[in-house]
Amino acid sequence: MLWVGATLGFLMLLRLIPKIGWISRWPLSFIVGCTAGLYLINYFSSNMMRQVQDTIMPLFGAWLADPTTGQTAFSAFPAYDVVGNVVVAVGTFAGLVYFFFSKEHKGAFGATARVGIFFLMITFGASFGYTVMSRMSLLIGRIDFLFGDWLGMIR
Amino acid sequence: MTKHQRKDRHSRVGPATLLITVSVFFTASLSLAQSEPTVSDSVPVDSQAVASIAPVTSLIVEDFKYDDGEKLLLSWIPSIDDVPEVGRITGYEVYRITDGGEPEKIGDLVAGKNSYEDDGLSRESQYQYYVVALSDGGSAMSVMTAPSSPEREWINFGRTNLFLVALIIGGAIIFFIGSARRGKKLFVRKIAGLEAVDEAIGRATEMGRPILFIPGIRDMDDVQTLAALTILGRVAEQVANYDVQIRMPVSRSLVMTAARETIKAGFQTAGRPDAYNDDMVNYVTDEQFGYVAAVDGVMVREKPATVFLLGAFFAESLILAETGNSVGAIQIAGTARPAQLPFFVAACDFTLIGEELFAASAYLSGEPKALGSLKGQDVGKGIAMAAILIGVASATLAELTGWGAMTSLLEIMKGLFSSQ
Amino acid sequence: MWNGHIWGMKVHNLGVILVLLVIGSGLLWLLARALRGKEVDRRVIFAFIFVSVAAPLLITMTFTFRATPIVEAVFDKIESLPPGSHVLISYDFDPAMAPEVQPMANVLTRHALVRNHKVIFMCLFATGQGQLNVTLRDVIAADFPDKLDGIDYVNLGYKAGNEGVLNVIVSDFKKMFPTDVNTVPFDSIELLDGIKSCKDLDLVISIGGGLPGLKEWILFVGDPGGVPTAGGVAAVVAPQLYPYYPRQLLGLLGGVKGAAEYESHFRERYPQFDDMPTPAIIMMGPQTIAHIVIMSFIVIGNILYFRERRKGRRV
Amino acid sequence: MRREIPLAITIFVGFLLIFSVFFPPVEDLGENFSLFFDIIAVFAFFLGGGNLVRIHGKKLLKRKPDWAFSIVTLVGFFLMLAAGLFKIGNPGDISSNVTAEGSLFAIMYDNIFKPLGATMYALLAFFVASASYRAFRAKNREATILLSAAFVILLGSTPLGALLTSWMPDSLSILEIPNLAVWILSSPNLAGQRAIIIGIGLGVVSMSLRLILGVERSYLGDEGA
Repeated sequence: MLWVGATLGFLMLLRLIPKIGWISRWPLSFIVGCTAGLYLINYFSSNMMRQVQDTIMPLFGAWLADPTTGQTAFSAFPAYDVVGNVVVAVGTFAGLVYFFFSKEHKGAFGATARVGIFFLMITFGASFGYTVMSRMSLLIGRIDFLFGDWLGMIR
Repeated sequence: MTKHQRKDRHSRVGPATLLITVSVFFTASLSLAQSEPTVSDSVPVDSQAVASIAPVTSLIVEDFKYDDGEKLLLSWIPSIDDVPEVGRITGYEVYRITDGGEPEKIGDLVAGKNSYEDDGLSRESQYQYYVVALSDGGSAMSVMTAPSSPEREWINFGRTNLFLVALIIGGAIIFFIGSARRGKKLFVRKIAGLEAVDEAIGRATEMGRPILFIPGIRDMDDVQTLAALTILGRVAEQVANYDVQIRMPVSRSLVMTAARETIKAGFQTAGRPDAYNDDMVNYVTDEQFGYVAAVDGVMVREKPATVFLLGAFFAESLILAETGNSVGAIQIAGTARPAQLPFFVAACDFTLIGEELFAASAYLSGEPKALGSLKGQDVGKGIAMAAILIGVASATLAELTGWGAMTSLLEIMKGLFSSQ
Repeated sequence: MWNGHIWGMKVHNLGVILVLLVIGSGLLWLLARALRGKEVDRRVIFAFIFVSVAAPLLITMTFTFRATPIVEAVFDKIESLPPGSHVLISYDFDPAMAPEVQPMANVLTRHALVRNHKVIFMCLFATGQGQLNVTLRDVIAADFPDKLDGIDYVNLGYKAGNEGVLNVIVSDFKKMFPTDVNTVPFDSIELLDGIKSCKDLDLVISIGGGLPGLKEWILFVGDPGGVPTAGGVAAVVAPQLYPYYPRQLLGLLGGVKGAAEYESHFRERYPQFDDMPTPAIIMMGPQTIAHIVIMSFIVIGNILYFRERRKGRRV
Repeated sequence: MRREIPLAITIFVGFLLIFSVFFPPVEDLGENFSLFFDIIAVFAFFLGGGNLVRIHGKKLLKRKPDWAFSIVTLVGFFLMLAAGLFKIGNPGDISSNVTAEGSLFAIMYDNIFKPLGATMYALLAFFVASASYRAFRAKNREATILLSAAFVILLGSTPLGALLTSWMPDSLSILEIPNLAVWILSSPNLAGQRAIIIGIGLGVVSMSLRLILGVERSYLGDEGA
């Protein structure tokens, strides 16, 4: 099977001969077709299907089995979990409303989209916080190397 | 009690489990019965082990579902001596006999395991298995399974849901592309970052400075790079119209080739194929930070009026965006990598968030066909939103009230979006 | 020498106060300028952040940390697996990322070995091999001299191919790793007896922060193979992994903080390692200062912004 | 023909790969693609590397501004290439690993390439600092929310955060900053991430279909030559 790749690779080099350079579009279109086809299902199942499935959950409580008696009884989630669940469900929904293209962001729809943006901003804020942490660690590591391993000033 | 310890309260599960267990026993004994004449008489049992531990029981072999005929699935009921904490069983060994040959050890498992997946088999061969339970004092061997071979399945029914949902959404996209082609008017809301593209290119014209287009640092096998190139196609048209310079240092050779074709096509659409030259795009290096250094150099020396940062970006996003900002460029950024978005949001003038990056080229082209695909995408979002709404409601109601109807609705919703 | 407590941290010398003074007065100067509506040059900011990171490195500050549930989940998993379980640790990072994640790799290896698990090492980054050697030297050679290569742990080394490697080893290890890093054939390594694919492992841990990384392990190995997957990542990618926790991702160490929590927790449970190196805990000192400085920058920047805006309105 | 054949190729392999997911006998096609891709990328490098040499060579010969830097680029390029290709200084014969210890390649890689990369990477901390001073401003409600979330996370990941709210009674422990930080990560952040991820999933489907169906075809170049 490797010869297929080698042939396509060779066609790529035909670009160097201006007259038949257009043949190099074949491997290019092969790559584009493959990437598009491969990612379509991949992204669809792991991004869309999986995430939607994970968002489906009871908000307030569940029937639980008592470990000692084996009896099941309804137990409400602690308020903390309830708030968390509601926030996840509402936030995901509102976020999707923000990405909606075929409706103007006006009225109730616009208000929901605004809520969606707020959630996106919290997400970005969290990312930012963690990134700062990462980048500072990096610099600490580098300076530690300069002063410690290299100049021998620390420890 | 935490969420994870929750159990299903529905009493019908009890008998159901029982039923399944019984039927497993039944099929197991049936398959053993079938193989009785050839196997069960000759079950070799380690003599000294008889006294010490019991072997595993109900060993069954099944074809692994929905593969190309390379796998068999073994399952058994662990030895009755396999009790956690007491720990008389130290582990299991799985043996395989291929086409009646010599037994070969294929698996070495810790105590408590009750299944094994044997991969890399051939459809032409017959395989038999037995499992040896190990203890410090000795070992006990199970019965041997009847010869079986893996089967090839042509269709993966485990992914029926995935296929159906993908078909609906893909179908919707294709439908709307088709209906747009037939001339139906489609509305798409304004996307701020994209409204600014024309203005940004115009600004470069006024200032007489170049436009810099960075398509991320990944290769053509990343969809984000493809998205960046589709946007480049539209940008190139405008660039040709306005007659500005475009500079595009790239970090992959294939991207260089594809970008040249894209810009060339854009120039031709604008009716100025003669203005195009290959030097607009140049390859720098595959190495992430080497590339960043080069792009920063271009920014500082040539002071572009407009910078596009579209595609897959990693740590370098902030270095590029901050440098671009320091030379006073208008910056339009977009990526589907959430970690880099906050920096683009902060340091750039306009940011395309995730999905907007993929929608951008359709939006910019204004072509009805392309806009139709955005409509189809919205159908997908509608399905996701409806599923979340119905799913969460049914899950909550099912738990609160215990209605059978709600429970089944929940099962349907969960099942529909399970994608293996 | 003065030995007191500030902010719940043990202060070993006066240097801390000195450092805090220098940084504090610098921040006050910036604040004063901001209140007068004057910006400072980028280079001043650069110099300032350098000093605030470098100065605390010269002194020692130690803190204790309580493990958050997501970190504890990893700890509990390693703790609860029966001895002899197969734990794979993949080094998916390069030297540049090492300050953040090397401490995690080291403490996780130490924990797995002290529990007598069989540890399989590999890398998806070419330069991960060098980082793996650091663990072999600093953890195994130093603290577990009686653990044997091939019996208690094995080093499979690096394989090129990114996600492709994962795609293969989820069903067949030997196809990708015919030998270990010392060219010992796969079949003759005692530890790998009965290990055919990732599905036969009891726990998979990926340490990294780039691509491929933990997310790829979840998507290509953990999910399709049904293997418990955990990991340690650079803080920058941690927020993106929360959607996978706890269903697809067992637990997660995020950044230096996660590593420091794990080190603290491990030391509590295994007092015999009380004097083990705890690079993450030590790093949290300068890290804390750096965070405070960054937050102050944001506040000062905003003061400047609001001043300018008000001025703009008046005109 | 110059656009039809490539379009046909795209449509064919695109749909083939989509459907391969559902048919076990051809399931491995995706793996083969990665292999083909790597091979094609290697061939393409001749174009990329050639372009690099051509551009810098031209710059050097015509003495364009900053031509001296081109010397550094070209020397670096050819030296590294030669070191790897001819295994200069390798302890073993020509079949030994490129990165074998003691080889010129390994020496240059470890002592020039790696530190330079790490230095660029560590520069990030400075850019983070200047960005927080300059760019993160509470311009509107959205930006304010972003900043507040970032603040809680930053505080929560230091012992200072725990100290600031340690006076709170146990009943309000949820509002302690470290716990609040964890809550932000596991609830609103999760919601935002999910919305983004689901959107990306759909965006990729739509864009891939546009590419496969040929609605988007600019990468195929112009109609003529």
